[in-house]
Amino acid sequence: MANSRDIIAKNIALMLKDGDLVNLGIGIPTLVSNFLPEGVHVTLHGENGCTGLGPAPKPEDADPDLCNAGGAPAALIPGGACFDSAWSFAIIRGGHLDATVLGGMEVDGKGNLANWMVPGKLVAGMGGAMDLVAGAKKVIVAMEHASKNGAPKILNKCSLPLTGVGVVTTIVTEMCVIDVSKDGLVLKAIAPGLTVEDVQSKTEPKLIVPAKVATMAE
Amino acid sequence: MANSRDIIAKNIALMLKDGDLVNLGIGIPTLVSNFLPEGVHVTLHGENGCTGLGPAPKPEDADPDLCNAGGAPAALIPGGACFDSAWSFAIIRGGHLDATVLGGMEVDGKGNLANWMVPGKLVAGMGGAMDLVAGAKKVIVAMEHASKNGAPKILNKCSLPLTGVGVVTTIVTEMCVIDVSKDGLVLKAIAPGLTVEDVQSKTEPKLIVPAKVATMAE
Amino acid sequence: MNKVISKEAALDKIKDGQTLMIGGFAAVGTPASIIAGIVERKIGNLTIIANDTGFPDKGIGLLVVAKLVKKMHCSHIGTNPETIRQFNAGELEIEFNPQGTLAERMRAGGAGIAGFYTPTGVGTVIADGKETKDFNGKTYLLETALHAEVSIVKAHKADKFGNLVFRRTAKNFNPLIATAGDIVIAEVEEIVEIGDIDPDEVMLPGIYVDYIVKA
Amino acid sequence: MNKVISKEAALDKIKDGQTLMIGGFAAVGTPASIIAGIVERKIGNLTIIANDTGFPDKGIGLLVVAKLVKKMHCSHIGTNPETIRQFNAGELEIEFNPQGTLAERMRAGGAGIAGFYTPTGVGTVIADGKETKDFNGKTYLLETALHAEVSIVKAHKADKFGNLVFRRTAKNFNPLIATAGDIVIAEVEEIVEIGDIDPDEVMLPGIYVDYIVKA
Repeated sequence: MANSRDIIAKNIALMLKDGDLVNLGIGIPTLVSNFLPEGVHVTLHGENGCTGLGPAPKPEDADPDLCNAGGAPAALIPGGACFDSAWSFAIIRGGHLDATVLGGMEVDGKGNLANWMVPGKLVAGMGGAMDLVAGAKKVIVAMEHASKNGAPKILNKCSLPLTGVGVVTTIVTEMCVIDVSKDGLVLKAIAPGLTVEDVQSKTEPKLIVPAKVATMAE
Repeated sequence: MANSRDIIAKNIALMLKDGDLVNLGIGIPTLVSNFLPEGVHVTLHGENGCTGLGPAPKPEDADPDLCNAGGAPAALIPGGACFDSAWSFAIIRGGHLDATVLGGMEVDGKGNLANWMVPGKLVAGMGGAMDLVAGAKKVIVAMEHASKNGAPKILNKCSLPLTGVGVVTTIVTEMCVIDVSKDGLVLKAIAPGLTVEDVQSKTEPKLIVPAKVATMAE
Repeated sequence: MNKVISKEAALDKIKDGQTLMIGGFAAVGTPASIIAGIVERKIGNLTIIANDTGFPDKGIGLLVVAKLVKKMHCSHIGTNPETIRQFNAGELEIEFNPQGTLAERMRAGGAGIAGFYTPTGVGTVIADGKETKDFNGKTYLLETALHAEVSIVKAHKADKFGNLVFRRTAKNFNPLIATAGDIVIAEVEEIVEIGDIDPDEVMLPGIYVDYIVKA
Repeated sequence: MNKVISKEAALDKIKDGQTLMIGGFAAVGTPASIIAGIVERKIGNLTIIANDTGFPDKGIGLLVVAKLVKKMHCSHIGTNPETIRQFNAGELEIEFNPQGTLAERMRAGGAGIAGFYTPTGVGTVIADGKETKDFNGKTYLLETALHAEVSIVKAHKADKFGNLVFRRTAKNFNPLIATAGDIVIAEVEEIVEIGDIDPDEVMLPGIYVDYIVKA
């Protein structure tokens, strides 16, 4: 059986459409490009200034002038383009990204996202995350459903400083796929073998459960 | 003796410094580049998107993709550069132009300029003029001192719709050179053979006349 | 991915009554084939956002002469006597914008910037009805973003993904309007394969371009 | 015109206590020679405006490790544990900016735009103390322009007039900061004669650049 990270990435990959422009964050989001169905070509955007990111180069092929948004050596596919940071964020802020996929520490029932700061602890800075969630047409949060100690990460109200207010479109965990609607969180799909109750028990807000809930891809 | 237009252009040319970035408007301002002293190299900016404008090309050398801000065929000197219109006006608005030289219909004692519209008559539009006067470090107005019927064009208060408020640095006519100060208009130089009274008689606001008034170049 | 379509297919995207952004400065860098097609098809009642109206026989001026334009947002009409005539006769509505403000409003529209403060036009008729705000003792004018339903761009070269290369001052407003239209059509002189344009040579990323038409 | 000077002459332009903008993203496109020179000369008490602080042994991180930085305006420090340590210990002041907001504030500084309305950061701590305004029913945050006393740019190639060409993602913040500094120093890998760079190849017009240094 595939691991949680791959399951999350695969189910997100299935949401993308041929021709989409997508920004993938560090971690689980990066894995999404491994699971794109045949015939679905997405263009990957690097917020440090490029479109057309491809698979990472071999160390000996690395170009010192080309990195991804994580600072790692990167490569461009044919048709790639480079531009300055103002232009890169004009793409993001201007609504030209079909989707951004990023990690989450907390998401709540209003679609608020916290993923950039734990006061007194992790102070890496928000980088491009606030722009991405404010600008992308779809904001897909890829994260494990609960924290290591089992506490819900999908909450009634985020407790950490927010990255964006009401920005999340979809949450994908190893347990389920949730869409954020104006009425609350709608359970769209659950992992094979799990029940709605399994998911609800690890989720703080009461989920809206439609008549038909799909089964996640394995 | 040189004609009025050449005298105006020559005296403006003498105000420019080696290395200056300058935008020259249509008409008399265009002539300024003919009178630059030896050793004074200025870079000419075309607001439609270039730096390094050179002398106009021969008709057979004209490039259909290259025009000046008047829409006429243009050429670039070595070291020229092209850019989009937002970038071009970022140069202007951002204070990177050392000087803009443009024509005037009316200038007043507060440094207000009117040169884009005569209500009910000339409605060509302001083009880049409002940006140029708002952004350039020096705004030099090149114009004949009085209108064709002898009426002053340097007024107590402009009557036409303004291009900019308090923007004019210097006025150069065939009669004199005037600097705009916070106290009013200061007579810096007069044409050979003219008296201060000659100039004042064709100028509505009372000129501030320093102890030493220079003689304009012929 | 191949975004190349015929001129006729591109014209099908442009409808009566739409708001169009069109590139060009004094007819340099203007999509001449598409404009000719609009005239031929008499697609009218248009609102055009562009720097100028070119000349009566060249550039955007052809649309004005054919009376297809209801309203212009532009900075200058001095090169086209027919535009001046229609404006003075009340046949054509015009909103004049300082050229740099117009360019910045287009860029803002494409960049998700709702408004910006510019020193241009403070104290002039351009400021009428607009908010002002002081920053460090200087007054600035609030200007807002512009968008279009269709942006029609002229470029020198495109690959089939839509990465564009412009030449000289034919660049002008083209890269800006390409970011601010719901649909973006690029008319280009030369079409090359994907990969034939180096990533550093690209002046407008192909992600903005929906359709490519050979000029 | 020849703007090429020695590294030492360029370092003479940078003074203790100044506000510097420095290009680069995770040390890609960062002016390494000038940074090494600042460390060597111990030019300190600096306010740095840049995307990030690179790594402890690479990029802007070297200035942090050498304790030459008083305040950072940046978007991210996660790649440099020493920056995090100094920040947590109260030795280094940091103003975090969303990356796109930072880039746009630099551009605004160079473009004469005093402020702009962005959707980024609305409702977050970034909005604390800042004005908001609604446009078409959506709330935007007012962000203001940034300037520097000295901007230090890294480019691939320059002609002696200062026209610059960048490579790949080493472009990043470099063209932006070059517009927003009172003095602009460009560190470049290759210096060519005026005329050797085609006007359409230029990515930053030389009019912005005051001094050129060979990397």
